[in-house]
Amino acid sequence: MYSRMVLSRGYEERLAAAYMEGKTPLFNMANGPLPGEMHLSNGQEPCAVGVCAHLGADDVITATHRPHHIAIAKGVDLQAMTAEIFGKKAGLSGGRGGHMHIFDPKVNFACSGIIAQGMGPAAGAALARKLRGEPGVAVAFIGEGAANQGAFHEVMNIAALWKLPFVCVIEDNAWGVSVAKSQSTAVARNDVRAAAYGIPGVYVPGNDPYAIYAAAGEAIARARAGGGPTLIEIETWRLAGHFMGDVEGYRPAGEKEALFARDPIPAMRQRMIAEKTATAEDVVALEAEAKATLDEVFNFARAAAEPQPEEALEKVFV
Amino acid sequence: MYSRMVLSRGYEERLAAAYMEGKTPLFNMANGPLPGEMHLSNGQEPCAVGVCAHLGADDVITATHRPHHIAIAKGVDLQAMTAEIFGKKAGLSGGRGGHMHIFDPKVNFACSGIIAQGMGPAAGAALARKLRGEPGVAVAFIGEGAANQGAFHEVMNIAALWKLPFVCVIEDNAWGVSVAKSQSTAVARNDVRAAAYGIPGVYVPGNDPYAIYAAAGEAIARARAGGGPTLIEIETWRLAGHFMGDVEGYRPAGEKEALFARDPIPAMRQRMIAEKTATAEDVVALEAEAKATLDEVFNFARAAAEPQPEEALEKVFV
Amino acid sequence: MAEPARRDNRRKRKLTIAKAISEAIAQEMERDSGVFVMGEDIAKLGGVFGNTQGLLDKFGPERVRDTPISETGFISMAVGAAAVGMRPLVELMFVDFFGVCMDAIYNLAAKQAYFSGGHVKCPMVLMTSVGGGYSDAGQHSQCLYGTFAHLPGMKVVIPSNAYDAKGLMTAAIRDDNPVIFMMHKNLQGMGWLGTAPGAIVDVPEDAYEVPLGKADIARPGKDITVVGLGATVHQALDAAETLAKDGIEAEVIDLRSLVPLDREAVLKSVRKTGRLLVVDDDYHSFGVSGEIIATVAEAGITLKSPPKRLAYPDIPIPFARPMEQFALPNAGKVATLIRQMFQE
Amino acid sequence: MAEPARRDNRRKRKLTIAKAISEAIAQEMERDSGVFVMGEDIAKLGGVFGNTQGLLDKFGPERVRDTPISETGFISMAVGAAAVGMRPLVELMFVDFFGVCMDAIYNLAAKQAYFSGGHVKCPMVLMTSVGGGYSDAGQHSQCLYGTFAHLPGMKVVIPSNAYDAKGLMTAAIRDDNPVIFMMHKNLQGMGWLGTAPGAIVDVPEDAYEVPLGKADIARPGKDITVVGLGATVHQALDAAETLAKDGIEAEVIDLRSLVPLDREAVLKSVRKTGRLLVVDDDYHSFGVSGEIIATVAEAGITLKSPPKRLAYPDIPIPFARPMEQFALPNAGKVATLIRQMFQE
Ligand SMILES: Cc1ncc(C[n+]2csc(CCOP(=O)(O)OP(=O)(O)O)c2C)c(N)n1
Ligand SMILES: Cc1ncc(C[n+]2csc(CCOP(=O)(O)OP(=O)(O)O)c2C)c(N)n1
Ligand SMILES: [Mg+2]
Ligand SMILES: [Mg+2]
Repeated sequence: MYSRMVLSRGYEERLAAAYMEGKTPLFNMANGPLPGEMHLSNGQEPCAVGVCAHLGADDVITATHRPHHIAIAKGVDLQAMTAEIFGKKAGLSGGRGGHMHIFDPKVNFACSGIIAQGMGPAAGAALARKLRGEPGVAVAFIGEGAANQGAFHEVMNIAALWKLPFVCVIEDNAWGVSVAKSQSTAVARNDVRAAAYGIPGVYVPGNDPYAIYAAAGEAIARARAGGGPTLIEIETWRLAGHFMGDVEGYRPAGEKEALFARDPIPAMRQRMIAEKTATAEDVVALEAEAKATLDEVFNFARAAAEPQPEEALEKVFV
Repeated sequence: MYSRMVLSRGYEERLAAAYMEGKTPLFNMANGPLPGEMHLSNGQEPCAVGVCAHLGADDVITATHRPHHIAIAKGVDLQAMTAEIFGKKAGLSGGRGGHMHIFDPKVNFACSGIIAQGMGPAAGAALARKLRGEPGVAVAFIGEGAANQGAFHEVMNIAALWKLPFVCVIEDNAWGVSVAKSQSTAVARNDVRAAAYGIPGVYVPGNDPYAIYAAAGEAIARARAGGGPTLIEIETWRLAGHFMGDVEGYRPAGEKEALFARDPIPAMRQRMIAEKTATAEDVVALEAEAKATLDEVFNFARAAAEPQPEEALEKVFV
Repeated sequence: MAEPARRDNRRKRKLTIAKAISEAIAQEMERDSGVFVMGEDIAKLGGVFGNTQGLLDKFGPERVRDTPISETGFISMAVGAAAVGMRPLVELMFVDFFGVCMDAIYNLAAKQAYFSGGHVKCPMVLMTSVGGGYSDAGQHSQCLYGTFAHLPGMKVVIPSNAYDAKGLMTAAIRDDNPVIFMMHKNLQGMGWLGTAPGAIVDVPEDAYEVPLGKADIARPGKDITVVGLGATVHQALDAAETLAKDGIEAEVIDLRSLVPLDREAVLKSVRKTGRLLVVDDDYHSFGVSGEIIATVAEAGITLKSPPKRLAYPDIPIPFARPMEQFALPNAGKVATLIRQMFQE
Repeated sequence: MAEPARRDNRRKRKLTIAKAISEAIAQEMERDSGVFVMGEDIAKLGGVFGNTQGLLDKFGPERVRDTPISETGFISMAVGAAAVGMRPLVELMFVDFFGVCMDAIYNLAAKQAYFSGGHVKCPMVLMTSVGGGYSDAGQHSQCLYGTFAHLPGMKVVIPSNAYDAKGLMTAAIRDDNPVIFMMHKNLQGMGWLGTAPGAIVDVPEDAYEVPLGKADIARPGKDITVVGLGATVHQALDAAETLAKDGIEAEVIDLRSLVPLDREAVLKSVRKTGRLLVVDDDYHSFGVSGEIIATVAEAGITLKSPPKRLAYPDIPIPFARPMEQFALPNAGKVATLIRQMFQE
């Protein structure tokens, strides 16, 4: 888990740096090697690794507009994903999707740019597994803001009604763009909404990878055993703006500093060393490994060829 | 309450008879003085009268595709409504709406043919009352099937978040067309879904006008007092098919007979007489009065003029 | 699989579109265990418009699933099932309800292949009913052809008769792309609604495909091209019958699908006849009728008189019979308009 | 209120469209206490595209309301508020999200007046952002003009510059009908996105109306009519500038609204020029470009060369810059196409 968290953090640091190329001094989203919106997930890595540690390639994940940490935890092909984010022909989708549309069928990962849109596809994959008598669960990751979208409700009800091997994981980073959870959600915690579907609901405070791992393990085991869905809400922290370029004037003073002080990556490093599940040397080695991987990945993506313009016309129908 | 129930029942009996004109021996929905779909509400009258007894003309109601009982309880202009259902120029909307689109702004009544569509307009009217500092509550009636539609969830959350003077009344008649509640809804009772919005939820069993009156009174008083929304689910009985022409092959044997045996209108009559809140003569007089009203209403609607064809082009924009 | 023998060569067995569709689905369900069906009232009831009659008994409740009234839910679930290799059919009871679930259709199903660079497919068929004429008012009578055809990534099919319906449905189920299958209530063959007699035709028992994207010349003629789809094909055919007595030979083209659109068939016919009328019961502006006329105009074909369209006016659909009938196209109006075109 | 003084006669004060819109809203909120605003990130943030900047401070959180991510919820609530006499503005952040809430728009807001026989109105403005070009991929870059314009009961407005934006917005808020107000991201004037310079123009401080349904001749010319809307108006103007050097005088028509559609303005221009090109960054088929061409064809105007359109191809919008730019119209492509038309 730690290594994936470090990989994800390092990945986004490089992405952020590349994103800003060509965008200074004047920030124009259309410029640079990485145009368009860029939603970073730094701070939210524990959610991804704690859940994905229980999943194999056959298990299905749908993620959101903020997908990198989950993709990395799920084992998406990092070179092809990065090439995609750079809009290259070697990208997972040949550059058609970009950072909000990462599809890697080899590990059954998909994401999308519409709030709560992934709920259905995940539950549908769970239904497919059930109809075919195959093992495998499906997990939909959404944000806390997405729990107020109609699709959330419709899919939760069907998944519960049909007892699908499905888990909904809500990453509660307290914000939906500039709107605080308390301004968007009539209840303090979304796990209570499980009662509306007669399924277990769990709240995991503290952005703690160990606690997330435990809660997700239970839910996924229940799903695998035919016990139906679980709704998990995880307290997590969005250390970045909503997207790059967001000046975050809506955040209360001091909030970000407080969150950075509780950054889950150093916290996990400390705990591992304290509990002797890893030595300081192990950690350094892991970090070096991540760096080497990232060097390779970004070199590949940058060097990769651009798509031909006319390829835009392909793959509309298959 | 009883008189409105009797009026509603009698109203629909006449409507049903008129609907079948021109449709026998071969049932073709396009024929007769009342073409199109026809959804009857017989059996569900207690829900309408128990709630509407607490409402004035300024209070807002949105109803569903099955609107007659609620319209009658809310005091919609019965002549103009009937003319509308007969597609006449004197109808509430000049014949443009028909039985699923009854709008009477004088008593703030509206309904629609899309499941759960009325949730938002009712909550929006509640918001308007609040913004203007006006008294007045808004009630959305929906079916138990509609509680699985996304709009239900979105509006409940906003109404609760903004503490609107809003009540959602679910008429649980156990069926959504041919699909039983247990086949559509992951929980046995929708009142538990109130927990998802941090508001009170109430279940009223037995299709009992007295119990409905009590529960609705509490909810509406709370809404008027600024206490925010309530979710009420009422057990009720659809004595007719989903729409006229429905052969109801999906109903378990004996279900309808059992429901007719518990028809709420004779039950209330008995109770009134037993509790001496009305005499047998009162009841007979009420029933005669209803009959006289209905004679007048149906004579008016039948005699009223058809709209000119070209009027179809008017009122798209106002 | 090629289109089988010509119409006149078919085994004699008249079916309604509803029966033809349910037969096509049943045959594909037998052939491919990945095919399954979801929708409101499609199991026990067999579908409000009969498309799934008998399927529950044959295939059981796992593969024939009644759903809650949660269109976004079950349609987006179908996309997810399709992504992992199933071939779901879903039913949107009336097309008018698209507004509660369009994201799942146009932004999810229709773009899955593209966003994934073709690596994740969406072999899903969405069946829906369209059209009015029986006083079901403005939220239950729309066609919305233009709405679906305008948005890329989904095929849009509209059968006008039971033969085409079965063959197109078979092709749609086997297609690896999302297909919106729009069935007109005036043609469906439900006892409780009137049905244009021309929709009930002989249908072979064996499975066959009618290819998506090939228009049909429903009636050949040399004097004017009348383009229709679904119900308006029959109006055009009836009008052509009448006009033939006046010596006007109308060629009637049944588009059969809007995506892909067989522009070539239209152009070829108009090049021959020199005249064009489009008949469409969807809204007039920014829709099918405009697209067909524009296609002909762009081709620079010299016409004998300006092209015309008879479409549903840009108004919601009124309930009252006199108003609705006034607004709808019909054979009489088609014939009148064509006569006018010959006087210009 | 009449349209004020001609452009060249305006008080000099250049505004972006975003500023012009927020000014129009603020003035109407002052004028009419029934006007209020709801949407995602429209209060504290002032709108992702700046349409509501400053309103929260001026009018407070009761009348400027951030909503949950529940588009069906708050848009249908706006309809209910409008029904009882309020004049809500709501923002759908990107038009691409219409799929989660279209029922509230096209089946509820757009039909309330009709279904009620005109007795219940829906004076609501739905603001939304459209367009791509900055690599925001297929769920954040669409125009969808045709989708909205096809469905009856709502007006559809697309401003191309700040002067029009303010006047059209003022007219929209005062209109008793639902108005969909589509603002192109390439014109909006947000610092973090490029903006066509022609969109930032002088804007009077006082409130004024630009009537809905009147096209604007953005540039007069005698040789060809180029019809555009929103961003493509500026592409057409730039192309016209280039072509003028070759002696081709293009007349550029800015539609300003699709519903009502000023067909007369187009016809009048084409009657004069004898040539027509439509430039549209919405999808090609079954949309705006087809409707405009059909309108001219139906009128039976004899053209010097077949009408043409330059529209977005029928494909989802790709992320990678070379692909997206390949698919989008631009001034260079407009000029090239026009030159070709003069060689035919
Ligand atoms: C249906 C829809 N509405 C609005 C948006 C715009 N939008 C993108 S991200 C976002 C906030 C999402 O908040 P949350 O679900 O908490 O996820 P987070 O960004 O915090 O990860 C919004 C409103 C969208 N993409 N889709
Ligand atoms: C969005 C939408 N989906 C489906 C329908 C078709 N439909 C009409 S009534 C109905 C059943 C409604 O059940 P319920 O909400 O329980 O109301 P009831 O008919 O029992 O009064 C359905 C599915 C519709 N009108 N709108
Ligand atoms: Mg969030
Ligand atoms: Mg019901």
